[in-house]
Amino acid sequence: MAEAGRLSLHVPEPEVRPGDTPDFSHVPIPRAGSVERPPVDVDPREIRDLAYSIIRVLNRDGEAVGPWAGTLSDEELLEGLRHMMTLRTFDARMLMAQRQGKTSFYMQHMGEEAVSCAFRKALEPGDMNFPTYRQAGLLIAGGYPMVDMMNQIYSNEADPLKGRQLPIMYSARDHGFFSISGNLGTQFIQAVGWAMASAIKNDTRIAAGWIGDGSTAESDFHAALVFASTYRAPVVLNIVNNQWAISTFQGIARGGSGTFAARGLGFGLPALRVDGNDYLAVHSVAKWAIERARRNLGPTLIEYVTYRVGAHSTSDDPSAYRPKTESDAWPLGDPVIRLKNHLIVRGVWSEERHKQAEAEILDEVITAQKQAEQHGTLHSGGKPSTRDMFEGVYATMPPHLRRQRQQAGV
Amino acid sequence: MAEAGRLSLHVPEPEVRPGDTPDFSHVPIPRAGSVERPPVDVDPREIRDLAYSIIRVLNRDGEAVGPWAGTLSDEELLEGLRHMMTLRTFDARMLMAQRQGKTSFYMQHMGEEAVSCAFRKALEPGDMNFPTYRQAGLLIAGGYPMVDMMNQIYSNEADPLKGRQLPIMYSARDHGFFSISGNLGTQFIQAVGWAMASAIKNDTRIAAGWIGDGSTAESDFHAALVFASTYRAPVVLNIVNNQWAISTFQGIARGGSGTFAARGLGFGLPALRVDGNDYLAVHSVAKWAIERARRNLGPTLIEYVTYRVGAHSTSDDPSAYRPKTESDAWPLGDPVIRLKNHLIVRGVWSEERHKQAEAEILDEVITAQKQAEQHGTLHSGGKPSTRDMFEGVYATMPPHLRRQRQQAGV
Amino acid sequence: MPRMTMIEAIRSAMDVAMGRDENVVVFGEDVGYFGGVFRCTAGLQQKYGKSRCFDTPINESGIVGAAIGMAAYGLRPCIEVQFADYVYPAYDQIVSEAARLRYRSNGQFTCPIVIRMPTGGGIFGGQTHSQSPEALFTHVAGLKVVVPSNPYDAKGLLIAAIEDPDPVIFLEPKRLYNGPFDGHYERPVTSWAKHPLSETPEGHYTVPLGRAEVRREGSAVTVLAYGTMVYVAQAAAEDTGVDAEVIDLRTLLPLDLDTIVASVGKTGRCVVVHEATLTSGFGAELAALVQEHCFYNLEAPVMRVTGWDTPYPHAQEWDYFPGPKRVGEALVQVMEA
Amino acid sequence: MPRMTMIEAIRSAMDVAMGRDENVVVFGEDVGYFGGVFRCTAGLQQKYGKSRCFDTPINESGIVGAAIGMAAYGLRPCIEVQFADYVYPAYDQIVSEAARLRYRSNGQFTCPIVIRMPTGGGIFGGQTHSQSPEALFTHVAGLKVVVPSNPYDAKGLLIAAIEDPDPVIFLEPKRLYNGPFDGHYERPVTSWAKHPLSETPEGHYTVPLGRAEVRREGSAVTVLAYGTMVYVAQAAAEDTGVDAEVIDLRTLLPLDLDTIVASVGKTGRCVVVHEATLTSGFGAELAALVQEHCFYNLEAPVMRVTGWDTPYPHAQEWDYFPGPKRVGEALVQVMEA
Ligand SMILES: Cc1ncc(C[n+]2csc(CCOP(=O)(O)OP(=O)(O)O)c2C)c(N)n1
Ligand SMILES: Cc1ncc(C[n+]2csc(CCOP(=O)(O)OP(=O)(O)O)c2C)c(N)n1
Ligand SMILES: [Mg+2]
Ligand SMILES: [Mg+2]
Repeated sequence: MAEAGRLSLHVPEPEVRPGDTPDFSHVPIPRAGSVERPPVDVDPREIRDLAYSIIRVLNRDGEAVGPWAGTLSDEELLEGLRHMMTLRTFDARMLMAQRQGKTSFYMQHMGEEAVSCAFRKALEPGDMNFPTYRQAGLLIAGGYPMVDMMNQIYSNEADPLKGRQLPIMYSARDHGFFSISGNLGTQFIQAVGWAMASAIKNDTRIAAGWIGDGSTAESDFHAALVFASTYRAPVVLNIVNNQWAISTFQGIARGGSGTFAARGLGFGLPALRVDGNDYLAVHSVAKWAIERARRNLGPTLIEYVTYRVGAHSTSDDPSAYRPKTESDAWPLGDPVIRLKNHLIVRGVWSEERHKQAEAEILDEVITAQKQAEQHGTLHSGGKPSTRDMFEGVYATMPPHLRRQRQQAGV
Repeated sequence: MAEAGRLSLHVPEPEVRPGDTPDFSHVPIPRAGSVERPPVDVDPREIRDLAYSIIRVLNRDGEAVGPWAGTLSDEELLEGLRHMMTLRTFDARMLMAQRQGKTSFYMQHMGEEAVSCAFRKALEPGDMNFPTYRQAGLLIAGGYPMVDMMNQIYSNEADPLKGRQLPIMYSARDHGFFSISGNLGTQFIQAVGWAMASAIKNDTRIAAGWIGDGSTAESDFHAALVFASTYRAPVVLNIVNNQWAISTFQGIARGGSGTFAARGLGFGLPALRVDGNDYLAVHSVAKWAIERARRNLGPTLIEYVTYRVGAHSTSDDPSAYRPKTESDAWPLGDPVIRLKNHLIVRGVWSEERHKQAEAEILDEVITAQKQAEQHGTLHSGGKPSTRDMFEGVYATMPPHLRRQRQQAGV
Repeated sequence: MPRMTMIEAIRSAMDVAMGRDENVVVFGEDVGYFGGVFRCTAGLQQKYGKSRCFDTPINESGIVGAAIGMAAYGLRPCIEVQFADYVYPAYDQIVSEAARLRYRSNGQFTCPIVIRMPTGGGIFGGQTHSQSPEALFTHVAGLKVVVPSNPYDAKGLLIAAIEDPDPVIFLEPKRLYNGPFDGHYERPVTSWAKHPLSETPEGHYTVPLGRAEVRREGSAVTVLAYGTMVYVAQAAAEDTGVDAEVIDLRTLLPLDLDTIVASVGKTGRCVVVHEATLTSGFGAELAALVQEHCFYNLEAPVMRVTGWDTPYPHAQEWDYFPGPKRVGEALVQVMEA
Repeated sequence: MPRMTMIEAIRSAMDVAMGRDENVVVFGEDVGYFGGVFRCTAGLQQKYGKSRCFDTPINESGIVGAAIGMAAYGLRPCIEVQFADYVYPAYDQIVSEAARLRYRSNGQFTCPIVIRMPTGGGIFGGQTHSQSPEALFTHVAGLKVVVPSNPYDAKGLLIAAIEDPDPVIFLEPKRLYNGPFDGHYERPVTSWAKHPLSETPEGHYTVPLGRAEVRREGSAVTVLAYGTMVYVAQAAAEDTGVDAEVIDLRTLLPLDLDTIVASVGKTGRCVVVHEATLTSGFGAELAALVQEHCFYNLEAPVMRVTGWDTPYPHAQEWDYFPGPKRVGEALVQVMEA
């Protein structure tokens, strides 16, 4: 410590590190159903407290309670469960494929499945997401073929992106999924721009931007909030707070602010925090914000409180920086199990049917995988050509690239 | 307008444009003395309302009232008045010099003199400012020689910056004045870095960052707030809201947020708004924030509400985008007149002594100007050499620059 | 045919493009109500409404990032960065996003945006109003880079750029806005009214991207130049009497290599001129290409006359600026080599 | 003498520098507790405390901007940008601020910072983990640019960079972190343990900035390379049998022109190799300089072998990467010219 009267640097630290016992008891978790649901045309100044609370629907007994419980039907919820289970199985298989050397890299969603799967179902056709690398649920829940995802991951001859992009950096325009950039934060402002364009054209389509807790520190987060606020762009700005940014705990990006949602208050935006492991809550809050945007009432900032159960990517090993058991201690539980339990309570699901569904889904994923692997994997079988590498830099290949392609002998 | 159910773009507009009658009646101006003064170690969450109010000390009758009235002595206030008057006279002379072709460019402070002059007097020796181009009061009130300022403006042979910098982009390390950058916003985060360094070294010196209302939209504003908040850097972050950014009214940068100060709330920072045309209020709020920083309690965000009476720069003509009479309608008055009146009310000043002081100051400035002009002006007399152009790019001139200097024949 | 200044021609290009295509939108700092600090967008907001021409917050990354999103939607944003010196905060959006969007999405999303910015020195603007950052863009695959030198080209190239399906960096030499400047700063400047290339059609036309133009025919040495330097090179040729062929590159990326090779094949000598700093400037690429493609024709090394490798100074502007004297000396020297 | 990998050598350089000078601080994304995604800073926080080595928010402009402020105060920040591909958000702070601070303040404020970043391809990192942006820095007056190719140099150059009074861009070829990679991706890789240049003293020493090193003597052709390409060039010489002299530039700015000119003076031929895209790459500057300074010695045009002018692809990595085959073909071709 510094002498009295001397300055010293404060560096935030997570409360536990490897070797310590995880403890989330200091994280205040409001009771499910306890947070009010304002009308979508509410004056943002009246709901500042929502940035410091957590909107939750599913209680411990698996019941959906309170004003945000929503109106999803049994079928819709069963479908939601299936989407999350599919994503989880997809992740498991692709992680394994990476370990088998079939691709170079993979990033999983374990623990965060509800966020992208539920959000997707609140959108309309034509709406556009600007996702990060951890929202593949938008594709799964949007009906994008798994085999195309795998073809991209394998960089094989059927890869829709011709082998040009790192695995999982999907692009699927027709499914409302913007080309993922590996650069953090850049797409948050692009989402705002897309939404502004829709407003300029008197369209009805809205945009959704996505960003991680760590990436809110990036400057383009600010650009997005400034532009969204100034032009009241029809955009939903989503922060997925999974507590970690690679090895860095969320306190480094959040600093002295109570929550990430609170960042929106300085821009006069409605800012909501929601239990990101609660499919119903995510869907309901997403609906609210999307309706706001569509009714030209402007942008909404949403923080999804969740937890990154797995490693950051296949290049990462979290046991070096957090206790292995931290995810078990995470107080918001597992999104798949919580929705499963709710459906059982609702009387439309059972442990058996769940097991059966697991088997079916594994089958589906494996079938897709076999299909994809017929087109090759990164280091074997069919692959995009060297010509593909030279094409698509511009709409028309300029002379210097033609010369280079020729030099390359293709 | 768009059809019902269709989106449309909202573009904020100032309420008046050339030809309209200026009207600031919608701007809420709290009574002087009405805003509480919390202890410096207050929990920022308890004073969020200060970001939406205006701390004022001088009332209409020229009295200093309320908890922020401060403790400045007659002598200190008289000195403050003199600084502001000097800055105004300096501006007038340099504007004229620019029109006479003695330099290429100038930027004035008319209406904003209190902000930098009063702030400077709240600092201690060794503290460091990271100013924009509109805080020359930091130099004037800090005792930096006017003739050196002029030498810089004239790019003459005595220019401390050797003719390398655009006029008014001063640098004066020994006076706690960091080299001004022409790039907006960049220095806000540098101020935070300097403050972090002071904390790392267990020093006692603090930093002050400066930024304009328009420039808060720049991304480095965000970087500064994130870093300041995370490391609780001993820095005072000053936003000078003079209502305009060249031709762009503050609503474009501010968007839906109530105030610029409110931007700090999302970072958990104490955020204060102050009457920027009230020397006593500025000084008192600055003192508060500087004490906070020095006691290692962390950063403070301050918004100075003021008005840019003059043109943006000598390249600008505001009559193209705002009513000529707008500045007369500005409800917070003129900082020089308000302090003058207060001193008269206090019984230590009079109209006559004011006139006399004006004459004295004009004399001083003209004397300095003559002295500076002996060293040359931009297009005549002594000038920095071509050698000066090649030097100082690196500590030691590398071979390629030596070669180039030789080619240039110097 | 009407005569226009560069500013008028640039404004007219946007006017024509906005009139023909509702998807063209124009925005930037001070661009809307006021019409831009150089007045290039004056009148457009009034004519096309606030949704199609508007002021933005001061955030260059935001301006470009929003434009990319709009382009992905289907608009054609033509945006202004107030000075090229202020483009760096947007560099990531340009390099990592705009330039690669078509490629990485395999054409699902494209990025037809134009980023206009005043560039170059000669106005005593000091280090933050004088820079020439073209080489920072020519290194980026996926971008096109254009530098017009006269009103006719400026309009035709800008319309072509707006209609181009890919992102274009459009650098406007601010020293040319009001008249052709030949670097003789001590002599009275001429206005565009007296220059043939200020004759600019009112309506729609394009000058295709990727084609250079010979501005002065000559047989002794080829001078490669763009922007303001085109006039400096011409002046240097006149001043020295060296029979230089002056090529105005107009588009730096993609480059019209054929025109260059044909000329150097004829002259056997080459001087490259630009305002930007020497090291890793675009002149390096030009010199490299010329020696690669014309090696056996070259009778002397390709010379570069450029800004020095220092930040752009204020007082020493005319020592820094590669004026007709320095270019002329190079012409003489390359002839003696 | 101990043998180190590049990673160990780089870590050791920071350790030594922090141990000798309390003003040296180290920070960046994941740099503190975890020790960096490539583990280059592992153990430093534990040894020197959280005030001198810490994690930062993910904001590259903030990291560099804060470092500039600290440097102005008197510290010597050595900071990490997680990948060179992510440096662009900080480009404004580097170009407009760090590079010009000494100049514009006439030495009142200086900016002794080092910005370390993993650079280059060869790890199937796709477009955002493979780029080589060195030319974007060599164009900027006020910066120094360093690219080490082996553990010994990496440590000595990094200490020299930290002790340098000016800002240094320190590019670490990530493909070399764990062993010298010669581009023969289909063969087993060797580790540093078997390479003489992994012998690295524990303590303090410097390798001066601005000096190139001949890695392979030869008389037929000079190859200018840096980073990973040094090994590729050596492999190409062995594979083809062309008696190439391979120069490892080590510092790109300021450049050791004397060593280059001496070599090309001897060989009369020159091939430039780099991973970055061709157009306006640093190879352009090298080719331009070589033809300027060695024109009358050159028997063939200076050839460039580089990454193609496309974004860095994922699947086609080995088609993109300028491997020993492409470099070898150039050696043969330049000998036949
Ligand atoms: C501009 C930029 N800087 C750094 C990185 C390296 N990086 C990739 S992911 C990551 C952490 C992001 O954390 P967060 O935003 O919380 O998202 P999460 O991975 O938790 O979903 C970092 C630092 C990057 N991709 N882009
Ligand atoms: C990065 C950058 N972008 C744009 C500019 C051009 N510019 C100079 S001053 C200015 C307006 C700044 O307004 P504000 O921050 O309100 O400060 P004020 O001039 O009112 O003091 C602009 C846009 C710049 N200098 N730097
Ligand atoms: Mg995260
Ligand atoms: Mg302002």
